[in-house]
Amino acid sequence: MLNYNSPIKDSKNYSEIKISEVETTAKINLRGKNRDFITKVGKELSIIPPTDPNTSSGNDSLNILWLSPDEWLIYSNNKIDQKNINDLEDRLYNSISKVKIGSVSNVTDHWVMINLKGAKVYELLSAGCPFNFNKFKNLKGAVTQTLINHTDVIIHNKNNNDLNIFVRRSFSNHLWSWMNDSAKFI
Amino acid sequence: MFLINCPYCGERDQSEFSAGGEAHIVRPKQPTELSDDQWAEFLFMRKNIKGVQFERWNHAHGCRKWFNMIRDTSNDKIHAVYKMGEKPPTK
Amino acid sequence: MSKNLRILNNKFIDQTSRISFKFDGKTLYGFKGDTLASALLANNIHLVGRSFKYHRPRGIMTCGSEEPNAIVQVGKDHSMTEPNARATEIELYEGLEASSQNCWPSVNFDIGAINNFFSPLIPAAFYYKTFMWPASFWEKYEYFIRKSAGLGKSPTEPDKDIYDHRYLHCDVLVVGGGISGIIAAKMAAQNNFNTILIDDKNNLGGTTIFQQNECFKINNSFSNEWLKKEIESLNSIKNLTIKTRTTLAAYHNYNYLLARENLTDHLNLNEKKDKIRQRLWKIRAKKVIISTGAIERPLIFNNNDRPGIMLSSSIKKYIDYFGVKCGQKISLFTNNDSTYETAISLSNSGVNVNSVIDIRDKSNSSIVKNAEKLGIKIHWKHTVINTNGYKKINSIEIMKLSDDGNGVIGKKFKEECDCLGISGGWTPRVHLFTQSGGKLKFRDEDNVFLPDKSELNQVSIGSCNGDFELNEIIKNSVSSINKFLKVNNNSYENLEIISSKEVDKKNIWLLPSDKPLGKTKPFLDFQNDSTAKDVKLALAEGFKSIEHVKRYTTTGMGTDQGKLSNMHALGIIAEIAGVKMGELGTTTFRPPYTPLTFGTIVGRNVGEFFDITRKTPIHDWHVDNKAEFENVGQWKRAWYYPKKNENMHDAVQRESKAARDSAGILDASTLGKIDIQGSDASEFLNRVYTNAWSKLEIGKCRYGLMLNEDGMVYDDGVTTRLGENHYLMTTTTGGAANVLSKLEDYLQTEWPELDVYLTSVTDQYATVSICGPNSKKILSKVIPDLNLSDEEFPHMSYKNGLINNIKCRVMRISFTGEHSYEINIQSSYGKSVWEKCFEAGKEFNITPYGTETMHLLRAEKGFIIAGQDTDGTMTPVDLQMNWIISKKKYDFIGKRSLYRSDTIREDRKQLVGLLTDNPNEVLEEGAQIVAETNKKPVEMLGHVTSSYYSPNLKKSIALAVVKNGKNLKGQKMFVPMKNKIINVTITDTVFLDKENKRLNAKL
Amino acid sequence: MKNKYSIFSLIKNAFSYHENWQRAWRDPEPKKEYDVVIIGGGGHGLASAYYLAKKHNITNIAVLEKGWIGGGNTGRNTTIIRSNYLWDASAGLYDHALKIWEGLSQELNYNIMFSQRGVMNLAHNLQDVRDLKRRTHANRLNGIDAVWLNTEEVGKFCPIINTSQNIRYPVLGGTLQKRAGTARHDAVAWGYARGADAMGVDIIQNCEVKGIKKNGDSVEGVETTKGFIKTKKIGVVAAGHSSVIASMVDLKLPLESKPLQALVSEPVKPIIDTVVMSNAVHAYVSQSDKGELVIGAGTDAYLSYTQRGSHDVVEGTLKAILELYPIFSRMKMLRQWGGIVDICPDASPIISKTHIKGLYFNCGWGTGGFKATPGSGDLFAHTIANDEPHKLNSSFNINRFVSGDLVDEHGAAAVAH
Repeated sequence: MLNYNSPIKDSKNYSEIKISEVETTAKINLRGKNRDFITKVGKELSIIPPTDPNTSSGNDSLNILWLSPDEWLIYSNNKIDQKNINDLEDRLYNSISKVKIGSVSNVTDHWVMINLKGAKVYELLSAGCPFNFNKFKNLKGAVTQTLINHTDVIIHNKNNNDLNIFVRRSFSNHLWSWMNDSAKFI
Repeated sequence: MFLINCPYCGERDQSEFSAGGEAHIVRPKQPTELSDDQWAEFLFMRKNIKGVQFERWNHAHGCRKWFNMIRDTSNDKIHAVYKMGEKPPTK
Repeated sequence: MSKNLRILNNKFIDQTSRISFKFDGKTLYGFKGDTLASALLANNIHLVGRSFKYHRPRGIMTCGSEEPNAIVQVGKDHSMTEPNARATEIELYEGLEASSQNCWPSVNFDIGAINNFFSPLIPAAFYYKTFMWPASFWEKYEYFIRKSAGLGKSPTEPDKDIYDHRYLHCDVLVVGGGISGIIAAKMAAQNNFNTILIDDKNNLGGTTIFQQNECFKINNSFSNEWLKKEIESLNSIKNLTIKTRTTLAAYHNYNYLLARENLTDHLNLNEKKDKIRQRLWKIRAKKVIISTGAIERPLIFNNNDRPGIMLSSSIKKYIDYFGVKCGQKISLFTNNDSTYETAISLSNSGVNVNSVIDIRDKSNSSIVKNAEKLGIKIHWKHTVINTNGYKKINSIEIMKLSDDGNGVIGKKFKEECDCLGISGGWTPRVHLFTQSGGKLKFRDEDNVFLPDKSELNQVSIGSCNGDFELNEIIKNSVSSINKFLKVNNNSYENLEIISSKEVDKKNIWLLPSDKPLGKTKPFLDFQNDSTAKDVKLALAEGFKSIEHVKRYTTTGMGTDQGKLSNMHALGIIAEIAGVKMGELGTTTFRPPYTPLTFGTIVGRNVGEFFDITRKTPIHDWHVDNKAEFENVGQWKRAWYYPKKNENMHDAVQRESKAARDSAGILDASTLGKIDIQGSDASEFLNRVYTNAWSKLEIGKCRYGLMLNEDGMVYDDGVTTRLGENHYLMTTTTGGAANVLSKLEDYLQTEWPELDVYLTSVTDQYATVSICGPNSKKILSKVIPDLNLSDEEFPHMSYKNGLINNIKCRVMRISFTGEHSYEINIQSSYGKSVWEKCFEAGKEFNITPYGTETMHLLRAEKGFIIAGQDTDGTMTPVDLQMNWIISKKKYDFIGKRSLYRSDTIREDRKQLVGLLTDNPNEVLEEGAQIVAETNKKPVEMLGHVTSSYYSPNLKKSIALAVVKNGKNLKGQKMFVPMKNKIINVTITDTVFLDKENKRLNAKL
Repeated sequence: MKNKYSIFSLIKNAFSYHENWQRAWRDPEPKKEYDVVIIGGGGHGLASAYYLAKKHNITNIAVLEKGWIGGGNTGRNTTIIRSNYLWDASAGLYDHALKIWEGLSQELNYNIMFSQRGVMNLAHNLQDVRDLKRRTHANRLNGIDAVWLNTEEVGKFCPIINTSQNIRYPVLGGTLQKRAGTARHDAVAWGYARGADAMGVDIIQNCEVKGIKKNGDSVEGVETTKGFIKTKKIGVVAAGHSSVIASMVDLKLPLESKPLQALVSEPVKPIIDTVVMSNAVHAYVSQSDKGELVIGAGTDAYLSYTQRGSHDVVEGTLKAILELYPIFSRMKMLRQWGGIVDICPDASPIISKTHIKGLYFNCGWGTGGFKATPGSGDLFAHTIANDEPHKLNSSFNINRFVSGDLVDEHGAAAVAH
């Protein structure tokens, strides 16, 4: 057996903010430019990748986040075992990369997902994030890529005051400790 | 801190971007055909305009797309942004 | 004494809660709501500091951020003391300790005051004209100059306080909570603009909130009562956030503003604990309304700097707001009507006003009439020509002004006083407006600079826009706001406003005295001790520009940044130079508006959060196994693993030997990894690397060198072909982000026709590298199913594998010259795989090694490290790596630069090996190489780039770059050190196993 | 000849209430023609005029300044002077300047307050150590007084530096050049102006150059806001505005003009008596005679002529300052400002002829030009007078960007370009 080691393995509660790492959701990076690509992804996943900037699409199990005009991040809502992640990757890889209409990269471990929940999550973000959340706040499904305290992140507005934040694994401990530090002063 | 309108993502803080210098300096298609002087012109010589200049920016901490910007370097006012490969707006 | 300086029943000060504090060691008392300045004044203390240059006694002069004199040291604790705090801004708290600065032994008896005696010898900028002999003595003079300069003392221990930041985005930001700001905030919020109102004081209301005068009424109420109701009505308005104790520090382009919120400075020592001291708000506002008010001007006359001489409006604030009498016998000196408000307030509070000395011929405004009605004596067309009293003013000398205002006439007379209020008119606070890039215009009528054009979405209202009278302030503010917000709010339209109107105006920048200017001391900049004489001197010496005068005389360079002095300096320059002030222009106001604590600017980005720390998935194992770490960019990399009693050298020697003798294991997870897919992937690699890629077979790896367009080596790494259209590129640890962004740049801008996609997967994989003669055996234990035969799995190839059902990629590549494998597996299993390899390798004494050993091992093989053996000036040819430059390719990044006249020179510096004659002598990295030892200066031919003691070769080895090095093999050279010369010989760069036997050994 | 400045002249003038001091320089209207016109009245331009007059006997010179002399980067820099550069060419150039600095107050009869308080450069990672040691070795062999200090010695020389090994990027050592230090920036411009004026040089302020007139391949004169001025030789010393002048003759230079920011704290009693620079933890600081901490921030990556930069740069610098000097947390920033620095790709300057006869450029000093002022002026004067570079500036020609023979000083430049 190989032991699974996520970088944070923790969850913390502060007044009106809960911060937790969400383990083993599948994450796949998609890139592609033409209509074929969009159609193919739609066919494979039954979700059309959004073409509007800063938005997402999804169903009960998967989300597709817009990252750029030719780049998307897929992630699963729930914990998935390794085999299913591989299957998903293979399926997309074979129907997209193999036929030269785009690229498919497994980034399940590249990104760490941190969930922020509570009435004061935006206050926490405002301690280190230059992004204007005034509109974002009220748009369920909104996506942004920005910086939190100098660290690159992808933020997905999952629900009212319920955010999923993606940070590169090697940065995750640092961001985690920054978030916990900042939460103390909210 | 500028407020930059990324042509893909919309208005964002300058800290999400990186500057890439003068725009529309096309990399020569046949460098070997160039004289040392001509190659130096491509490599190093810059207009360095005081006034309205065309330049490249990258939304490095956002969509990672490069785009062009028309900016007045004498007061930092951004007149327009446009995507790579597009013609500069004429207004 | 203190008792009779307080008046009772004051609205703003809680006289039921007494606060004790210490000033210069003496315990004193004040009340909640006091500032340090008001509490000192209530204790009849005016003298609080000494001036910068002449060490003249100086007293509290103002009640705000423009204070030049009352600058004190707060706190005694070595870590928490704060220099140069303005007594006028410090809110009193229990236990506050403050002391005077820039005096020794005490503010009452200051040795430095001898400078005042020497003042004739030290005019403006005297230091440029002397201290030049003897030539070597400047540092000795300087020692004394430095000691006598400076104001307060820096803390000597780290700050224990915490600071943080907040970003804030709003529709409308209103700066300044005086009457116009309050109206603006209310109008904006009522019209559904998300509005923030900030004010630097602890209460809103500005000066109107304590303006209770018959001459200023709104709808039949006193202006203060009307405003109080307005402020109360703010509570029920949505969309409005009010922040008090918040100072706008900087107004940058694109309506980006920085405001400092003071959270704990007013709290007592116990309450402060563990709280954020100050918070920096980084505000992005769609619209900005500036309503920062105006600063009262002093008057410039002989000896206008004595303790007890104060701005007239400040005396009014001390009596009306703080309930403190600044004196018992107060004289007032003015050129405008506003002083009469002070006179009336004093008179109403029972303070004896000696007289008002007014330089004007007359004024018929209602406020002056009211003052006269109260029996206040007015000396029209008079001026103060001198003041007396060393540590506190005790009298003034008065004379009549000549008709042209240039001289004085008649008999001088004396007036006893213990306080003199002065008012030279008002200066709109346009600092923020100009900081934002706005241009000013000049209004001749009352000599003020006003906001004119701005590129930003902003407006100035109220007295900072030149509206000084109540009715103007309200009417003009309302119409400006309506226009600015494009709304039509008429709730203020029908107000009935009574406001005294000033018609008679007169201004004299430098007031005459009965003595020649040279014999007087009319101070302009109180803190920096620059006088009108100094300005005259500067002009006489040819310093024409306002900036020259400012720098030559240091006027406006103090901690108040010329808030009081700038206008007079300009006025005097304009007068002497005979130009209009509007043409002269003004100096630039630079951020911050008031001094901003470093800690506040930095926020939480201290200590742990100074910079990001990146960790590999195996990091914890290294920590558990006592690794020392090296910073590589933001990464923490295991550097070496000392065992008990081992120093770095011992550990590295042991690790290096073990890796070659049996097996070593290295965490290589930090290398950048870029997933490359697309039908043009091979063509893309052809263009970015110097060598050819099209023919690389699937399943094979190749080393690549990447150049800059200038032909210099930029990065290197191994790229593996995973599929027909699929490659995995590795980059150096430090270069990862830059390489990806550079490649994206080429794809997006130069080669958009290429069908290639790049995705960073650096953090997706942990990379465990096992090397050494036993690496194969170890790997076969870890992945038993993998066929490791040289035929199936040769050097520079890769295989997919499964470790306990988890997919991994194994590359057979080597940076050490040993047979070695790199396992790439999902990061979450990295540590577990590492442990598994370690377990499997135990029987072979598998030894974890860090970056230092890695560097040593590769140096034995002559492999370069980009950034250590290259420095941005080395081409691949210089590295003697001609083999990696494809001759067939038409173009690649940097190719053309390799054929410039300098880059084709034969005698460029080239990478070589160096061996020391004494095999035990290890060269210092960075040491220079010369061919001769007795010439001076000697030509430096190159330097040592990498140097180690090789335990495998049992001798010292080094890599170096040497001019024409490739033709000098076998030549003797010298490495001159500070105290010895080391003899070396130039060799090949490969020291160990030139034939690659180790790599190809049948294991 | 001007009245000599000395303690005696101060005493003498005290009797007349300092009302009889002579002008430091005249305020002439431009003549119709000059032998040499220098465009730019900063330190380098004024020094160039001074040495042309003093060493080359050319006194019919105008220095044209569009604003007030010394108002550009001369009056905006952090006044650090040192010569510990890596390559022979740079070491030669900057040490030539340093040697002139050492006697400059006396030469100019103007106290420019050159204070040889030492400059320390800190290393924070292993590559820093290699690079700084390499520079120290090169300096020593070039006769420049730089030495390597280990961490303990760094702490001894400047005790307020946090030399704890537990910080994010601990100090691993540093170099010290004791002859290095600071000078009073305004005084340098004023001293050279006074000296040049005394030899007959016309310093013309508020005179902006609007065009350069050429006849074939030679210059004929300059169009200015004060009219046309005829001349056969033009020396351009316009720093951040060099490209603007170059564009008047359709010349492109390898320059980018970027904002460089600096700041000072409120004045305090002496707390640091040397200059400390750190490239990796980007902070450099010294304390002025007035008591202000003088702190150099970085450049922004974008081009701008606004003399304003981003707040992030200031924040980044102060963050580094507090990392190295946690005792400064309660100090307060009094004033921040920006200058426009013209940066060459190799972080080295250009002191060069051009392909246009009579047109010379002295530019590209980037973030570190102040320290070179006297040397730059001297060598530029030589180049203009002889139409030939001095051997000390022969490497700093424009042609190096064609041949590729760059003088890469990114490591030694104060600010990472």
